[in-house]
Amino acid sequence: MSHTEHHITSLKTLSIVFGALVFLTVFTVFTAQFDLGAFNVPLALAIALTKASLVVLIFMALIWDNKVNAVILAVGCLFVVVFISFILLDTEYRGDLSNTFEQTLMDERLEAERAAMGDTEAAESQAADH
Amino acid sequence: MSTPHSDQPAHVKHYFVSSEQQFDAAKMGMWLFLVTEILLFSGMFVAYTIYRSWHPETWAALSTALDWKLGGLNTIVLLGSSFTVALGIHHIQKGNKKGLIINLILTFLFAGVFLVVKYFEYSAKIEHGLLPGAAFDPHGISYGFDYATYNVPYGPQFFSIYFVMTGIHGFHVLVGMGLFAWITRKAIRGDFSAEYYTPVENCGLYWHLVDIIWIFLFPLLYLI
Amino acid sequence: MSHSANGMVNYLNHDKGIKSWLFTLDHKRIGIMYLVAVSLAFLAGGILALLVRIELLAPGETIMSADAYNQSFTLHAVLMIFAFIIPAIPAVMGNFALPIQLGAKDVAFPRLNLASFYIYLIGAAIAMSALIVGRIDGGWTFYTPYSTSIGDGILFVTAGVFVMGFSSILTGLNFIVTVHKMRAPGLTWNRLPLFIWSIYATSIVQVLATPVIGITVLLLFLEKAFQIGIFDPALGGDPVLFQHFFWFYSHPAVYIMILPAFGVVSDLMGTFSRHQVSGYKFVALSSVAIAFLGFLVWGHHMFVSGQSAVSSVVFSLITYLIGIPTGVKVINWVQTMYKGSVQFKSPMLYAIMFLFTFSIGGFTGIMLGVLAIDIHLHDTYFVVAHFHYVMMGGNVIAALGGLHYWWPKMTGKLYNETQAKIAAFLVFFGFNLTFFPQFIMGAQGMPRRYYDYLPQYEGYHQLSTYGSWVLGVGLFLIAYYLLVSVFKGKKAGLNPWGALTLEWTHTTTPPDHHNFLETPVVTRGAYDFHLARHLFEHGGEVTELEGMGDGASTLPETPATEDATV
Amino acid sequence: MGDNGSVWLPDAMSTLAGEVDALFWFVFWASTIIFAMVIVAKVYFMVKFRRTDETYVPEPVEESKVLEAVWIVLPTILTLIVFTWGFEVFVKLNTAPPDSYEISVRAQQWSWEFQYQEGAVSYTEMYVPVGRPVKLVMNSSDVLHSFFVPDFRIKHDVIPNRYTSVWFEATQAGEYDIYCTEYCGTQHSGMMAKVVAVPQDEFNKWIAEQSQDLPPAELGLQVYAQCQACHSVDGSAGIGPTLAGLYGTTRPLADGSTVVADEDYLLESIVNPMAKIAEGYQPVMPAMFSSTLSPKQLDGLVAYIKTLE
Repeated sequence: MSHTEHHITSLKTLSIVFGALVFLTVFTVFTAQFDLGAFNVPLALAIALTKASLVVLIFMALIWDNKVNAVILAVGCLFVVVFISFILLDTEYRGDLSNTFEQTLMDERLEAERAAMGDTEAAESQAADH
Repeated sequence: MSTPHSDQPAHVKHYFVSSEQQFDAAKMGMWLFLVTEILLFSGMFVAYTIYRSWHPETWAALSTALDWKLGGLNTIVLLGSSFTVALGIHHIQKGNKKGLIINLILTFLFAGVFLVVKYFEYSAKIEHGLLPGAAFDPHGISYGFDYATYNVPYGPQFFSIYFVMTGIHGFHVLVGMGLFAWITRKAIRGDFSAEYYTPVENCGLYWHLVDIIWIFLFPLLYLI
Repeated sequence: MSHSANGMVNYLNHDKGIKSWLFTLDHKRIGIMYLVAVSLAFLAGGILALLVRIELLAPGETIMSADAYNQSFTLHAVLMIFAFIIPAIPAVMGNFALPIQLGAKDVAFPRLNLASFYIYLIGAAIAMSALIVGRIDGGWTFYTPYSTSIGDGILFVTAGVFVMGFSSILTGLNFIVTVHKMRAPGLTWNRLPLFIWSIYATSIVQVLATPVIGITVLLLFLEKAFQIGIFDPALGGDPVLFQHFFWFYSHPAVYIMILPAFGVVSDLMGTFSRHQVSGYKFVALSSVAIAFLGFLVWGHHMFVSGQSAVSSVVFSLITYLIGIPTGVKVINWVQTMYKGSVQFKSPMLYAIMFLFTFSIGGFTGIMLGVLAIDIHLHDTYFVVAHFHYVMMGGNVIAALGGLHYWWPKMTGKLYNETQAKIAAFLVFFGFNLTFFPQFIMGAQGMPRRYYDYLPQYEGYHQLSTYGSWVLGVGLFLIAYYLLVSVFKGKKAGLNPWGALTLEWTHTTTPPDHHNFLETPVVTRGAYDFHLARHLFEHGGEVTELEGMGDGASTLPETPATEDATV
Repeated sequence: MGDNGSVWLPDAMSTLAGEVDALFWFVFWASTIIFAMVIVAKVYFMVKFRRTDETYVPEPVEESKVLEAVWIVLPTILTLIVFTWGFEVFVKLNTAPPDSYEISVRAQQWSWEFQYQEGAVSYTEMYVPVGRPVKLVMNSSDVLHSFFVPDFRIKHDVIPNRYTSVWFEATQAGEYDIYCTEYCGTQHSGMMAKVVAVPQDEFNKWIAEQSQDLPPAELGLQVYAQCQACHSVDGSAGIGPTLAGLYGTTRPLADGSTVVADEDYLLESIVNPMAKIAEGYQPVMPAMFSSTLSPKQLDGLVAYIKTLE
């Protein structure tokens, strides 16, 4: 019945982490105002990952917890990555041999419609989207 | 049924050797449960990734249809509730029952605020026909903005994913509120102490996970 | 004539009445309740299978319409997979034997355990209610857009599968924690019975994969109810994406079905050869490795589905990574008999049968994993035969072995060994007669899920149908003598097989309500028969307990009643 | 079984079927030999080490590292060979030669439609020239189907909203079965057709004939191939009502009313099957059929039904 093993996180640590989380939220909203091209998604994800890690490690006290629990979480996350990446392996490479066509019929039709609409009109409607 | 060992405190079930074993087992069980939750949500993240990579222009166009101010507010609210849960556990670890109760109630309230904000978000979407799948029919003008411009190809998929993701998440928030109502009652009854607070700890873990899911949903849906 | 005959209080008679069963938290009683439930599911699924086979006796309509046939094979699959095979070994034998083999008094979360059982029942009931609501056909795979184009029954089946999934998740979670946290002193990881290792590996798959079928059927449900357009091509969705979702669970689910069988067979081979299981560490760890690798191969179900060629190639390659350790396991089991002392009691007959049928299932699996050959064999009877050789020839045969092995411990009664041997022969003969012809007709081109077929396949179909009758007779014979044994069987001894795991060496038959009076201390591995010579000095059946448990209190003078039996 | 089939495999009638078969036999015999070795060892151990002395407890056996290495390395090499070989044939099966003759295949519940470049359309028989690669570009108008010709060892799913394709080159003239191998509903097992492989000149002749104008009733007979799974023309009951003697009669409907089966009614029932449900039948007929038919074909179909006495 020893409680010495139960780590008690200090109020100070908790407050700092909360402050950091709020700051990161503001920061991610701030960076989203700028179009960084290819970096938009990685940056937003990196900030989200940092926030999630803070919650997991400090709020959920995983850093002081039994290592088995950390392994469980890691395995869970690993399989999410497997899930996503293996499906991307399909969806991104469809049509690599001639047995499957890359484009769907719907997309072909949309493209045809866009072409029929004429270039100027298409440009106008795109401008209206933004 | 239970025949507790005479040298064990009352909360220890007869089939455990010690309070420590019981606590560890419960916590490990909870982490395993959290992993199942992560994998449950992973399906939606996969759908998100695939459709985003197929139709990036739709995603770019429609993320502006979501109100980042409300989403951001909800993010802060949920972070706050995570903070209060952590504070509650801190207090009960030190034997401060009153601190625990106050923080549990605060958490419950934050969760309520989250759902109220969500309600306003949903009703605005429903009003203008920003609905999943076959029901997708953007229309109406509000603040001089014509919603019909959101009628882009694969818009239905975007809103399907938006509603299913936030819907499942909202359901988890609702369940969380139920859990906090339950443990607040137990806490007021005086069930918890510095020796025994396993349910608080486990509900807290669940709540943090709900928070983490939102931490990802917010930028993915509202910002980028 | 019941358990009072041995004068002992045990888990079956310490408390009486229907309530003491329905609200029990005892893992052993929950195991028995699962046994009853999954047996009923197996009976229902089996009867459907027999009907399907009779329909296929001749081309054209034989006994039922096309719609009835399509629903029959679908319901057969849904019942057998979700309501029978997945819970069969883990929930029945895992619940009964795992905590005792660990030297624990119960699983880590007994209340959750009982909840899992009721969740399972509710899920099965919801799925069955689909029958009333409307037509359910299309097989257990629910491929879109067909599944969303039929009636509302699909809503109920998916809801039922979703709910049953929770039962599976909670059982797996419970077992993982139990194995980690509740082992008896001295029971180190490398002394664990291989049954525990396999159930542990199974539980990992249950916890990681089952949530994905949850979200998949949820999305399917929403697709049907609200047309959300994720999977439905008419709305711009992608039906192949559904297949990815589905197989991300359903391929690992194959390992939920087969890994426990590996565990049972390991225990049987070790015990009845009275010999260390060859390559213990390899068999143990490869189960866990297979559990993880099982997640990386789902795309081999989709070689002709329209997925990209590069993913087909990757999935095919990884498929072999699983095939090799599985093959080595079979060699290990055979090698266990080498220089052992092999006894052919009925459980062992099933283990030997397993090596035969499962090997065929494995080799044909390799064949199907070859990209070019799969194009020809995909969705033909070759696939049907392959997975029946793995699922039935693997899981069901092993489950029957396990049932015969633990039956005396569960009920305290011995079944008729002669009848058991006859039944084992009938099952073996009937099984092979049913499914082997299907390999040939499948390779000849006979597609699966066909109500009607061209005359050139008739001979094979007839053989297969006759085989199903033999198989049915064998299975009914088993049900018959097991039920008879409950009422008229001879009293079982403490350890009739001379096994070394704790349920045989440290507890009475049937076990005490709390399993052990004192926590056992383990001093040797599960198959270290040479370290337990003293137990075998008087012959094959061990009649003394080695440790705690034999001091179980005698039954008070209450008259014996029968309600405590199964 | 034809001239070059075997117990296990049907006739090999395309240029690539032989390559698939060679791989099949390699895996088959390798598996059979290893399987036989395992079973022989098993039976030998069962006999040799059966229990004779109830008190005997054998010693553990020292495990041989060399043996273990052998049965890990050997299967690994074998499977790698099989994988590479399978990969090569897979690529060939999936890559149509550039000069292929192209046919559009459209699948629907529960029939196939074959459209040729020259404008001809056929339903139950797909005519192809022998000795020339044929590429099928396939699409489904409702649910998933799968195009399977066992004699050619080809199969590919047919998907709505997306084109998939297979190719083959028939080596001999003859008729070869086409199956649907992806479950697609009640008449899934009836969704069959035939490949009719004929020499190139005969094929040209056939195409020329098909492209001519047909009298409406004969055109209707062709279109009827899509209906035959459910609607008989000999008076026997099916999923749907028989078409024999239908024209001009008074039909009872599911809602209790009646209607005279005139041309308008027939056309409406084809174009909008849910409008009037005949008594005693389920409302299961897809509206999909008519969406792909030209007005000329629809008229032809009605004309054909009128001829049925």
